[in-house]
Amino acid sequence: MIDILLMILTGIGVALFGFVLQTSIAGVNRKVVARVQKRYGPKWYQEFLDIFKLLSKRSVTHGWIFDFGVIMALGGIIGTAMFMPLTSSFMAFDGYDNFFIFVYLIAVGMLGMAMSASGSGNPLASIGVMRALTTMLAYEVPFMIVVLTIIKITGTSSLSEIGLFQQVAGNSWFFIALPIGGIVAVMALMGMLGKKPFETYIAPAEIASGPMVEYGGKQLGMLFIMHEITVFIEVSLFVHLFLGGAENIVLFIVKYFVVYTALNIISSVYGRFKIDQVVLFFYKWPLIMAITQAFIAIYLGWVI
Amino acid sequence: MKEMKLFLGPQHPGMHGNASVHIYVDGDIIKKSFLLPGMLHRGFEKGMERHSWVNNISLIPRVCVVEPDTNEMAFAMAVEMLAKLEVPERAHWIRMIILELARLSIHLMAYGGLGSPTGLYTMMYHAHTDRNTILNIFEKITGHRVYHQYIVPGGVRKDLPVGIEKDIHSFLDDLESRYEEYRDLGINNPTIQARINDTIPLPAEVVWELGVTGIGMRSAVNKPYDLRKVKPYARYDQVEFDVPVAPYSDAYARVDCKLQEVVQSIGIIRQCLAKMPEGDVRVPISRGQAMRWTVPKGHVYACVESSRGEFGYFMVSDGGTNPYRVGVRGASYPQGLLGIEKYLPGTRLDDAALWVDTMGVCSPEIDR
Amino acid sequence: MTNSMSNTEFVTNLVESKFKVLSTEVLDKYQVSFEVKKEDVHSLLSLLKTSGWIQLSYLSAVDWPNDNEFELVYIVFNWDKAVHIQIRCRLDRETASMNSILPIFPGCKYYEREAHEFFGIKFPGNPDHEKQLILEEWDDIPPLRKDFDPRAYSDRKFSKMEYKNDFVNKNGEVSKQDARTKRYDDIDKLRTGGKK
Amino acid sequence: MTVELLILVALASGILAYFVGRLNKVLGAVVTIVASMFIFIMIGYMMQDINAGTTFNYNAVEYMPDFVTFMVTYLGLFFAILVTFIFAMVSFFNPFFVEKYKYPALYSMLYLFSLAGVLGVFLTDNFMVLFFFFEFIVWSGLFLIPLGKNNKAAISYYAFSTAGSFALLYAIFIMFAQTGSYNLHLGLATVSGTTEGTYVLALLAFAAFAKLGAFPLNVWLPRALGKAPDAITAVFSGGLEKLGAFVAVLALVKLAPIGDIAGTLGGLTEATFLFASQYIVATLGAMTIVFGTLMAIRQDDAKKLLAYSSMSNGGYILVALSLGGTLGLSGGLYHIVAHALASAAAFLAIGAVSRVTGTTKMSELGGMIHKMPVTYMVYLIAIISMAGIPPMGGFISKWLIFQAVIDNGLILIAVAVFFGSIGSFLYVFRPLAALFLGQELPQHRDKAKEAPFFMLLPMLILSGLIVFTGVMPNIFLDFINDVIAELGGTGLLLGDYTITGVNGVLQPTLIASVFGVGVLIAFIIFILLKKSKKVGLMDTYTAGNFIYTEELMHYSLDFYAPLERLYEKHINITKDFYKKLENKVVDFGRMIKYFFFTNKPEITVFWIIVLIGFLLWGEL
Amino acid sequence: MLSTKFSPMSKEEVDRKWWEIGDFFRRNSLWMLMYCTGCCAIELPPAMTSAYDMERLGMGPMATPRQADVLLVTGYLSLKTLRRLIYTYEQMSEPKYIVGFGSCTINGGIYHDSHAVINQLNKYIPVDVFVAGCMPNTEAVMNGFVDLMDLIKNKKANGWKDYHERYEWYLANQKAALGEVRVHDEFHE
Repeated sequence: MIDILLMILTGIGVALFGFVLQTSIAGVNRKVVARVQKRYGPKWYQEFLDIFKLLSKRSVTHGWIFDFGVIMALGGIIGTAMFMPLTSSFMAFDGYDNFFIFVYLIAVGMLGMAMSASGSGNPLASIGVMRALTTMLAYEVPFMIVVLTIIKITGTSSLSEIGLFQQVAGNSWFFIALPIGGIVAVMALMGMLGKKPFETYIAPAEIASGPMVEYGGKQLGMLFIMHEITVFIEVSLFVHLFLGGAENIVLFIVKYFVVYTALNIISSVYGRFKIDQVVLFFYKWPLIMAITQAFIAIYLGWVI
Repeated sequence: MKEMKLFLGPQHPGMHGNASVHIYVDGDIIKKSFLLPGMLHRGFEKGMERHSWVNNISLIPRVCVVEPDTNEMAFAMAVEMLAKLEVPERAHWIRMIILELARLSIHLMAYGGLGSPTGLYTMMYHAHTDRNTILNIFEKITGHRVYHQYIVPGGVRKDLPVGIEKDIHSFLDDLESRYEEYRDLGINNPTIQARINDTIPLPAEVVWELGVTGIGMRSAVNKPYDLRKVKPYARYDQVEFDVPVAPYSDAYARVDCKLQEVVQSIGIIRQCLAKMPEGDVRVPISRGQAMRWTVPKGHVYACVESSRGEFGYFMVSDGGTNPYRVGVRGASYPQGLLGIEKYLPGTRLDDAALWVDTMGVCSPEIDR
Repeated sequence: MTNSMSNTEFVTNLVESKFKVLSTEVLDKYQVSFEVKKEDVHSLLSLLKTSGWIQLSYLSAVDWPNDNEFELVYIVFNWDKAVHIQIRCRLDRETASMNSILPIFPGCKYYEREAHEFFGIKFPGNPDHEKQLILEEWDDIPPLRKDFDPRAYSDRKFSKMEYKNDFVNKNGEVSKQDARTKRYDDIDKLRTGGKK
Repeated sequence: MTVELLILVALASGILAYFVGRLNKVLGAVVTIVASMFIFIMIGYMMQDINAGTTFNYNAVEYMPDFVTFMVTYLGLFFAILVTFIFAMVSFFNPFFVEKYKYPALYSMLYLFSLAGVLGVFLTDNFMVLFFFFEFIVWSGLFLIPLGKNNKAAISYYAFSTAGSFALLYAIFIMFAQTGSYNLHLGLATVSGTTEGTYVLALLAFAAFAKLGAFPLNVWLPRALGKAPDAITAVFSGGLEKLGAFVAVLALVKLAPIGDIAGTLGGLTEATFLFASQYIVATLGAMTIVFGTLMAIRQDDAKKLLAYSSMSNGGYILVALSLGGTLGLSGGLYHIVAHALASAAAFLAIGAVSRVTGTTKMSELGGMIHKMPVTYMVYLIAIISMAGIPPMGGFISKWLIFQAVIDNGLILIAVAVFFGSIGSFLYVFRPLAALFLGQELPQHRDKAKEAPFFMLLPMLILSGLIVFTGVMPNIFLDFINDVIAELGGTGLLLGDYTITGVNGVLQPTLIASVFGVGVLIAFIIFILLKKSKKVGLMDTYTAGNFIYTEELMHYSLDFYAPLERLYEKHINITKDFYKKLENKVVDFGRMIKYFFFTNKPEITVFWIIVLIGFLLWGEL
Repeated sequence: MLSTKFSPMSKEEVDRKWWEIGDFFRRNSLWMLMYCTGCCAIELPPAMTSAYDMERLGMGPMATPRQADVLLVTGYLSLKTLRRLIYTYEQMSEPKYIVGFGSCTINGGIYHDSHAVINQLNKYIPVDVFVAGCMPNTEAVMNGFVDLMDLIKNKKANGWKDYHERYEWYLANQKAALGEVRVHDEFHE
């Protein structure tokens, strides 16, 4: 019993670490993007200030589902983050870092947020949710096909074991071993993080920040926390699946930072697609590339 | 049929300025839409009747916020026509410099504004940075950043400051050197092209129906219908420039024309700086007692080519110290009111903001 | 545009040959003004439209309370001939009504609506012309009429800033200016490291 | 209690319900509750009797030993418990809905008759009995569906079901010709691996497809389920549709697969181990998933949407069963459970809404959550399971199916499976957003109120079970392991709380508890902060404009318009095909009528003579 | 919020401490609402972009009133706008601040005698900081923001509390000027 409690405490620690890490890196990234835009940029801890400010504000609610959805969203995401391995050997629940848990448990959070947003009664929020779900339909399939290839090659769906597999001498990172799939995964990751050009569901100029439209105060603050942890989960997934996991925590942070910053810089010079363009985009080249990669890797066995 | 009502503005990131586009959508296709103007109504036309001719100089730039100089120019032209004033030669050239700088400024702003509906904020920041340089130049010339009150009936308020040519030249060189970068970042960007190619087209045959002028019209009818060419004012007949046109007026063509006009404007400013003669810049309209200056009876319509089209002042004088009636033809009146009502339905919700941006709907001049 | 002078002549001839024009003015080489009777406006505009004046630039009204008349102004433009034509006609002020030119120039829809809103002229034939466009919940006579005094209206409805005569700071609070000065001093202090 | 007795009880209580129903509508419906609960409990008792490995053979009619036999197998019991449970749960709805039907007494009778049919189909080892009860269900359904006042849907249902029945009958004839016996297991074992086995497999697969509403035999399902009475849709989707799954298990597991393509692909490393027949069924299943998902996304009627989702989930079952193996079988069987519970709960929730509002069209509904919170929670839990999100049962089965697909390296089928999985988020969310959430529409604000306790009870039991199947799946998987063992496969490796798949270990209880911890943390954060001010639903962001009409602020119609636009031109292939087929049949009928039944009697007589002459040609 | 059992401070004191901490966050992360009510909005882009870079101060534009902290009333307010401004202001979540730009919000400015423009904004909604000028320079705009931060630090930015306390007075003023505060704006139908 006590070790289970310890495991859960470790899990909460992992989630907290993820939040702090991602929030700091997001702050630094705001500075990086500001430099691309010829600006000075905010303080590196600006994201913390924003979140705590939101938590300190008074807010409005549109009924119990509005609050319940937010709690479910944050809870689901915290729960997901608790499974995340930080390095290839350190995680809260050893052996249970199954890839499918992350893909599907994260959906609880998404569902909670979608529910809460729709519960606000604002049509813009519903449109935003619709776009978010459609975007999800777009990026998830190519990404899953690439991950299928990896699971088929490694024979395991545990993130840490996939990471360890890549660290074995003779095996290169899957980003290099499966180059086509790696590119697909980067695109899918951009879709997951809602980076431009796949930022359709926020789209301030069209639907006034979409699902977030009715949130203020603590609900918005909690959704910000949720967003930060979601980004942590998604980028960590990429690091573990494609960049060879991490032998130690420093390496993890470095890889994490590089991936996230690179994505931010890429996205800062792109505009935003329309939602059907996102779907068409993902179901054209990335899907074909992912299937090709899977075919090459599984049936022909060509893995670099 | 069940529809949903959405609003674009007044408090909306997709709306520039204070107006509201009411949109009825089915799914995401716009079924019905209209502009709700009047949020910026200040009673200008009434206000001008209550101020003397000279007092009005400070009032008119505020008609259109983003491009005050065309207002001043049109007003000055109207008063000059009524009062039969001859403007000194140098003033004409200075006016052209000011007008073209203003055109550069608003084109940059509109081009940066394209970043808002398409999500390319980097472009917005870059464009606004360059626009800020223009505002600084204006501040040096006129003493104000936005509302210059510089072009007055009878010339310009004062001569150009010493050494401003250098500033202007260095800015133009800088802008020109980064022109290709702007294109690559903006309309050559594949993601932006996906958004603006073939988006909200304006067919050539409906242009006259609406009364749209400016880039929206030129890019549809493929003819150089620019007031600077067709009925040249100031000294536009003495400078060389092209009027960019396009055969098919989608969002891309309109933005493209805007960017090409930037090049032309740079050329015009360079020519002006080179050809500008020395001399007076203003004829005194009256000795002392400027507030009691009277203008002969008459009714004229003076118009200039603003960045959004024909900007005109209809002015009636009854020979008194105040204008009897001033009517302002806002350049974006047709595309703002009738265009949104007639040509937004059938397009998509995503593109509504692009119409506002690429057609240059400017609410202050609609409401006045 | 070497032959613009002939353009204005062309217009003058075209109009004067077909219609009874009350007065013609050639304002400059790009602009001609005609004053016609109310009944002739529609046919004149149709004629001009078929002759190339396809753009309705402006439509508005002028209030002449002394004559007890409104003056309607239509301005049309021909891009190839580069001539603006003003067409003016007078309406009776009490029963101001003018058939809409919507069938000729569809672009007039909102101009006419605005003219109705600001002057009270009726435009039968324009479906929505009686609805408010710019103003909201307006409770006075149309504001662009000469007998409307905006200042009186403003004084009646909107409270003005009341200026106090003495500007002495009685509460002993730090004034804004002092605070600003103090802040600048603080900044200077920071910059110099506390040394004055 | 023996099976034949149970069936007799069901039939008898059906007749009883009819006569009671003639006297009092509601009382007749109450009889269905009592009878179906009784039968469910009896079947449950039967589970205690059964010992692993042995089957009980009731030779019902002694003097006809091989003609009418009943037999309890793990497989049959698995299905029987599930379907009778759904029947028992749904029966609670009957008293609240009978008022709306044209023939309430008939409804009660047919409800119990189809229950009897279900028992007969699942608990027999005799083909003739199976076929008889199969038809029995078809006929009951034929009369049950039009009670929702749509005859066309019933005809459509009957056409496809009959086609399926005929396929089953032909398969039986083939097996009978081979063995001379009606014994199911013997027949299947005999034809397995022979040329006849191919035909039998194809015919049984056809029957299964027709019953599951799988592509391309899908047309009847949304029509029938969209138009049938609300309670019946739940039974169809949760229960009767599983007949198809049962036939599919018989066909795909008991018959040896055909066409060894592993050999032809031998040059490729780690090639798939599937056989052609499995691959074909899996491909059709995958198409069912994609097609059902795409169609479900488009629907405006919530019941039709759920009907298409049933179709899509039927595709999952087909894919899983055709892949075979431990993971495939257990995944498929577990998916049957998960989907039966989830879809029954979802249909019941929609039915509860339909009862108070009179419509299931999402464009006419909105904001029901404010009046029906419990129904909403039931629906929420159901769709979470349907979308395969932990900690609900759907996740376990989808996890098993995914592993089966990945393990077999089927890339294209994986595309369909993943697509359906993500697509299910889209379509299940739509009723949630449009029907339960959003603006509270004025036309339903006064009428709507929470469903009565006896309607909530089955819904709550179902949702409890959905959560339970997600948190403690091992109890169910144990039983499924028995089924698999009976079918001749190896069961899943189960720990105390863990499930071991090919490439990973899952501990559903841990997931659920961690999720609980997460929600707890979030709740603490929420409760510690300042309390929010409650504002109305219409006090929302409108860009500063004033609006007072709820309908205009409720996004329900064409929810996924941008997505739908991408495929709406290509989606109606099967519908068009059957439309054309229908036209052809009608034309043919007209032609025959034109030739034979003209208004001149002599021509008719002439043709009859010609026909008789033709028939007697050989004899004479 | 916190139990006083473990704390020697009284509940009010604890609340005050929390409020001060909250003030620190609030003044360092002021999110402004993108509502261009008038012409002074034209000086906001330079303030936002590279030349002055508002984000240094932690300020950024926000799409909807629920998310925003500061309402920037950029210039004159016609009656039509004032109705929507009040509605927007009431939708903002508290604590909320208003910065009035330009002379028009102070005394009507150049439109003091117009029939459509109100003269004094703080009669209708509470304004925390005025930035004078027609139009105010970007430097003045930035200075106004810094002033607002100072006010928050000194707990003087209490306009939103004032709006609660003297709501009747504000409402009476609004009614006097506007007639009906909330209208049906479907004039085109």
